[in-house]
Amino acid sequence: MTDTKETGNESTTSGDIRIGVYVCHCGLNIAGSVDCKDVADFAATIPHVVLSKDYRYACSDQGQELIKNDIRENKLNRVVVASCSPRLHEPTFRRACEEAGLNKYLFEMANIREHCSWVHLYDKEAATEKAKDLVKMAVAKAALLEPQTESEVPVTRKALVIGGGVAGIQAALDLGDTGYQVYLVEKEPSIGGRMAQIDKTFPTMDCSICILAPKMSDAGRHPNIELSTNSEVVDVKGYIGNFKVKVLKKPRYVTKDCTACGDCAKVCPVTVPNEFDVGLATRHAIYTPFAQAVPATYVVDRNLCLNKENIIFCDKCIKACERKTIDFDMKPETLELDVGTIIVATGADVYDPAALVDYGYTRFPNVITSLEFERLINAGGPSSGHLIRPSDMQVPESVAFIQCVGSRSERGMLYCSNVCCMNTIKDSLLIKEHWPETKIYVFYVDIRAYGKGFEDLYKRARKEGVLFVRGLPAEVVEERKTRNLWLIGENTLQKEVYKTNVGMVILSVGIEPRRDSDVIQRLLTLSRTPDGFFMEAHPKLRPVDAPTRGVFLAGCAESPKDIKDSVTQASAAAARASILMAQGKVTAEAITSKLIEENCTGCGLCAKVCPYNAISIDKERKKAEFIEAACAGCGTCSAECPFNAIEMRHFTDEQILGQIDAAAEQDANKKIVAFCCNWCAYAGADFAGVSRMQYPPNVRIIRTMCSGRMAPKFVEHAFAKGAAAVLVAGCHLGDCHYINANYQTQKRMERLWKKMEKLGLNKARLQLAWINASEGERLASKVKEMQSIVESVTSEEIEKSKKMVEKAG
Amino acid sequence: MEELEHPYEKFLRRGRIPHIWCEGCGNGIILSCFAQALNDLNMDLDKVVVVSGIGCIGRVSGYTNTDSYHTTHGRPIAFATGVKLANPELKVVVISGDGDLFAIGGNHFIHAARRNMDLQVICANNFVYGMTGGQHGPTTPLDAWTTTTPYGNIEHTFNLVHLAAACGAVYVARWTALHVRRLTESIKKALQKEGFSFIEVVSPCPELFGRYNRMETGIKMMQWFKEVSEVRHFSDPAKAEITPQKIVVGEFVDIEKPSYSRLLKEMAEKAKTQEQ
Amino acid sequence: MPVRTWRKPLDAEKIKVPKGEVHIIKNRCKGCGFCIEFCPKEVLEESEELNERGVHPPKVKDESRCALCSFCTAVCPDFAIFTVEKNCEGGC
Amino acid sequence: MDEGKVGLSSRRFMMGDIACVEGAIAAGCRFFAGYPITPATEIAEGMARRLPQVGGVYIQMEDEIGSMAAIIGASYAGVKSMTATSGPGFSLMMENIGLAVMTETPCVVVNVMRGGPSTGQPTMPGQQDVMQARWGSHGDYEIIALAPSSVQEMFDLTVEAFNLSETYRVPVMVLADEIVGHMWERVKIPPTQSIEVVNRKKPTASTKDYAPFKPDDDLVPPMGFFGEGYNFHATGLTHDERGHPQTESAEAQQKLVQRLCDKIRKNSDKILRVEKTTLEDAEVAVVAYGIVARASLSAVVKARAAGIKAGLLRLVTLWPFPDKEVAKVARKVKAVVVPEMNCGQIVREVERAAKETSVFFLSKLGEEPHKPSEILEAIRRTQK
Repeated sequence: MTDTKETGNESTTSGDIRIGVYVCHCGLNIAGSVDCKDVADFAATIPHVVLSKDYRYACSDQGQELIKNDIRENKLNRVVVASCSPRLHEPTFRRACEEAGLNKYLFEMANIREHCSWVHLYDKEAATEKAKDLVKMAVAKAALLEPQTESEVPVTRKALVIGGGVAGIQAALDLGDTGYQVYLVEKEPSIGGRMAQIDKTFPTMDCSICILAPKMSDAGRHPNIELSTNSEVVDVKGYIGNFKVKVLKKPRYVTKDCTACGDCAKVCPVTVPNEFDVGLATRHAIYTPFAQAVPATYVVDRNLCLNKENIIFCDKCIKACERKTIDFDMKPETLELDVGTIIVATGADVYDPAALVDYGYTRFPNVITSLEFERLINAGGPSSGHLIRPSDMQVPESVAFIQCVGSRSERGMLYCSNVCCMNTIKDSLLIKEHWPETKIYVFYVDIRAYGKGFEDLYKRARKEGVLFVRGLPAEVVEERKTRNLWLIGENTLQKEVYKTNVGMVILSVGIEPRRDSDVIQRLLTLSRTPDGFFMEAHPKLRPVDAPTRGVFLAGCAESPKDIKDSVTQASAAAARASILMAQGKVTAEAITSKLIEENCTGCGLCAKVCPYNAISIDKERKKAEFIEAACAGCGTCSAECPFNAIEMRHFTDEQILGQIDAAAEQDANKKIVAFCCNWCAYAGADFAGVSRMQYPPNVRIIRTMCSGRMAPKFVEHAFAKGAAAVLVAGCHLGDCHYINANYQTQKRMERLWKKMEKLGLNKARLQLAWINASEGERLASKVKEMQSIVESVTSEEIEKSKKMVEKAG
Repeated sequence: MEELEHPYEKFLRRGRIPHIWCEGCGNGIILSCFAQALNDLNMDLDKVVVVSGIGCIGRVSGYTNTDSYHTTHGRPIAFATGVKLANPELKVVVISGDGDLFAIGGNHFIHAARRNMDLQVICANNFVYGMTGGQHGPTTPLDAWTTTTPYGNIEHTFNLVHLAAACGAVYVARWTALHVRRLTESIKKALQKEGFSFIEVVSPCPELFGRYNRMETGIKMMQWFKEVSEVRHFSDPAKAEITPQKIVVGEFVDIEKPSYSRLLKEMAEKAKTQEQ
Repeated sequence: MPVRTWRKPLDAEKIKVPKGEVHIIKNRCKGCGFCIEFCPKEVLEESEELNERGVHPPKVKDESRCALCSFCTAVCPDFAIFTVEKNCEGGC
Repeated sequence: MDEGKVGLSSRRFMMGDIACVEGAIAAGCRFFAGYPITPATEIAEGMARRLPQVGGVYIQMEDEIGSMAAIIGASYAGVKSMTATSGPGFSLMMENIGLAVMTETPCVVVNVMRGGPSTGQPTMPGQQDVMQARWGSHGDYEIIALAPSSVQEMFDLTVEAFNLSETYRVPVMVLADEIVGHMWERVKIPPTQSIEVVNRKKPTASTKDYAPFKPDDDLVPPMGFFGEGYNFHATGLTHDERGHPQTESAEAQQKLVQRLCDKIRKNSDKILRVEKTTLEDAEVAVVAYGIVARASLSAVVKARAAGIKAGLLRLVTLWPFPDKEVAKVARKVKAVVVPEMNCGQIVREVERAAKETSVFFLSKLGEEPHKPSEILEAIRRTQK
């Protein structure tokens, strides 16, 4: 068992330590439930604190000025601000310190808003006490802080755009036009995405493909854009400015010389419903997805094709191809790309309404989805633009749109899919345009026509006689003979039941996250919001940045949006990426691990656990060797080292132990000491705060970059200091921001539990939780759950554990 | 049904089918692919001569509805050389076995290839001497069992495509009897090529090779081809192995080089002007 | 594009895929079974009957599956099987 | 093939091997496949020079096996073809000489005989291959062999050989020897048009009905060429008239092999040629061939001068063997002398034909043939 004496304090800075503490009111956000004055007064009593103030808005210019002046006038060499989450304003205050000539790593924050005032709204006393603790912990750490220097790394002036929908195309074109080399990677055989499937766009009613096709071909032949269709990103290594990306380019089995004459498809004996036409038309095993596809080159679907392995059973297409462009021996290639920035524009899927049994989709032929509608109404579509009932190929006299299918409902997705209302209004007008006599009903919950020109379109639809009925039908019933459909439900405006008979029902289906989102999420260590879309770095201030530096989001991958918003966001993402590439360099991680040579025995444990292979062992010298540039700063090596031979910059053992001591100073036996990783658990706690989720005030969260930093000795130290319980929380396994460092966390936890068992301690006092940035609820409930444990722990038990843990150490 | 004629009938000598080859033998497939190739190229059968040597596949010349000659053991290439030089209009195709072409006839093969004689040589490689009852030959895999290698074969094999390439063939390919489409395409390519082309067809002999080597049926041998064959076009023929675990197939050589006939013609022109 | 495709395509009638008609010259068959084994559409199976050579020639299991790829024709060492395009005027 | 310049100045001093070349060209030979070997090499060299001039093809094969195969191929493609060799090469050719016999292929094989067995004496003359020429290939068959004894005959008999092979669809051998081959003499080459050249019979049947091995009354089948649309098959296996293999039928074997022999035997009167000198009243006859016949002639002349009634029977055709002629002579004389440059080969045939008449064999091996004196001595001895 270790305690601070043994590890020694040699690493703290010499000379007297002068800390300034600033307690922020954040208007009433903090002051509402925390007595900031009281906290400030308390702070003044903590050793090394030479000055302590409370202030209305510390982040305001005046606030920052105040701090700067104090640094200068009072020779402060450490600054602690107790306010919001460091994930929000740490950069702000760090800058202020720097401007005042103080190394920004000598600044520390106490998160008394997200982690305190917002989650203990109704217990000012407890909240204030907790705030004091948090400040005390911050000061403890601050006293041990050391200046750090940030080195600069170059940014490769090339970008990767994942996804060739309209967002990806726009981003690629913008970057290409700016003069950067762009790799546009698309999973499907053609770029174009969902927009290519849509007939007209709202509110302007342009032909969708007509405005998209030119962009597609621009992207196709842009000198700066290297297009890879039928391709998938399979591996991403490296860091901002220096990503190493592997792209698997699946073979088309047709060479570039293909003239897209289509002779091959004519003779292909295999047919299957065409995905592009949502199964309303047929394609062959060799095909081109749609007329305007880019590239136009045909592609063979080897899963369907009769030719398996390297045996050619059927050679019809080969024979039919005059230019001899079909080559079944094409092999998949792996492209290795060096890029500085990555734009994720992977798009979305459409909701499958078969789940909503009452609406009869897949049971009744004349119930179609809005996407099927787009193909039907499209002049190039399977019915050459005739809106026909699949049952009898007749134009229906009446149709009904059902809104929010899969959206805003417990039975589908909770969120609003954003585009369905306007899409339906557009569709209704298209019907009116071609078949003015058609009776059109729209069953809705609310009509959301919030965008530019949307309301006009809505009005037009009403004027044209489209009937808007509030209240979704409870069920759709088919009339056997006519295959017509009855919609039964309640008109919630007129408070009366309706029973409407139509020839065709169109389900206005919602947008859902791509079912394979987890792949990109893992590769780029992204987070997802509860609705499953990729999470932005900040919902307001960094809406197109991903949490991972150098990665940006565009289009429906981030949230459901219409074409205009997708294009807007794409250009924004391109601009953000351009900034990095224009600068050509970026400051590298200063928070890295450092070897203390004299302690190192060259045992190699650190090298084993390093996710970045940044550590190698010099067999002769029996010493570890660090490749600093490759280190990402998770600190799992430091946690693993049995000889205290690795110091984790800015998260040293002493600093963390200091925070534990501070947290445990009073009524440790009632407290939970929590170690949260910066990217998931800590952010999750922030999210709980933002969502004002209330939970017991007795948890003290210590931030580490990764849960992998959590050394067993920290937990033992917490128990030795009498803590009632300890919580360790990190990213979900597989989601680790540091590839797989959190697997080490799990191993260490298991060892600790075993040890506790051996010592006859209640294992339940040590808890492990995987919490991602959007799972505030999970964190809140975890703390609640642990509350009961805390209460059950007797003082004898605490004493026992103190001794035993110490002995064991 | 029966009144319909088999599409390849016109390429087969009337009344000679069924042929003498065993159940599951690949020779018939080679003949069938050859017929398909003639058909696709719409060749004038009167201008095609099929020459074969001795061995099971040697009988092939008797089944093609063209001028054909069934020579002595190992000599088809030498005979074909005479035919081709005597009447350059003729497409002279040699179809014979591995033993015929590469053991007893090896000398003729390497020299015809060296001369870039305008011949198409198709070799049915079944790893043994079939006609005489399954003795080992120049292509019998190491350790394989045959009637004359009762303790396993201790002779290393010829890599036929490597040999052909080294000797200067302008077109060299190897397929198995299961790769019928590709084989047909290769035969077509060869027929249109000027100079010496060589196609090796790894062909099942369940009766006399398979049975001794745990592949009693044609299907088992063809399954083996299917599982282990690997297309590697224009890879180094020296590395184009045939082992139980891997059969490298594909086109290995496709180059242009003046053929013997062409050079002969040019030389004759010279000679005429230099008469005494 | 992961989409549910459950309908009979509207153009299902229009798309004409040539249908095969299998012809077997039974008495030429030596029973190697290549045609049965390697038919990519599993159209054939071994028949019960014995031919003149005392082997079981293949018989058609499900001709509607035949895609007219003619692999059987090419792979048959005995010129005993071939396919022709089915006349589908009367529908198939 | 297009006719180039064929006829040369009517009289010329040349080497035997070259006379052979000119004879072949004159006879219409337009394909030569061979392999260098002493003392026949000059024929290959001559062909390499002359054939291109007359639109023919010379190819030097990888060995004599290939050479023989190639001339069979060329012949089937419709071109008169020939090869030339000596003992060792002749042995290699035996395999495909059998094939030529079996597939009734017109072609000419020149063997400029040297001292054997095996490599023997490459630069020395010999007559040791005459039996091999007859029996060398396996199986039963008949061939034709001619033995030139002068440079003029190297020309004439080469022409003759082609004519015979074309007539009977059989390989014909010119059994020269090193001396005749390398000897220089004046040769009279008649103008092209006056040289009688025979070409093989062409089928009269339609291409469809053509049976490549169906003989006419002379037992010789007309011959179609590859590329003329007959699409026929030929094989070294026993075959029927259509050329299809008949590997089990005794009848087919009987019919085919018998005919292959009969087409020569039954036509031997038309084939055979001998030359008689002072045999009318002779009591002693010398039977000789090739270069030895030259010495024999002067021996006979000397004998006559010495009052011995001697005569010479020179065998121009060695195979089929002129039994009748020999028997006729033997019946009239008391003794027959047979000088040969071997240990006794043709002498066996002579003895067989001569019946009771006593036959004296005079062997000579090595660098030179019998001297006239030696043969005269032998003639004298028969008188005692």
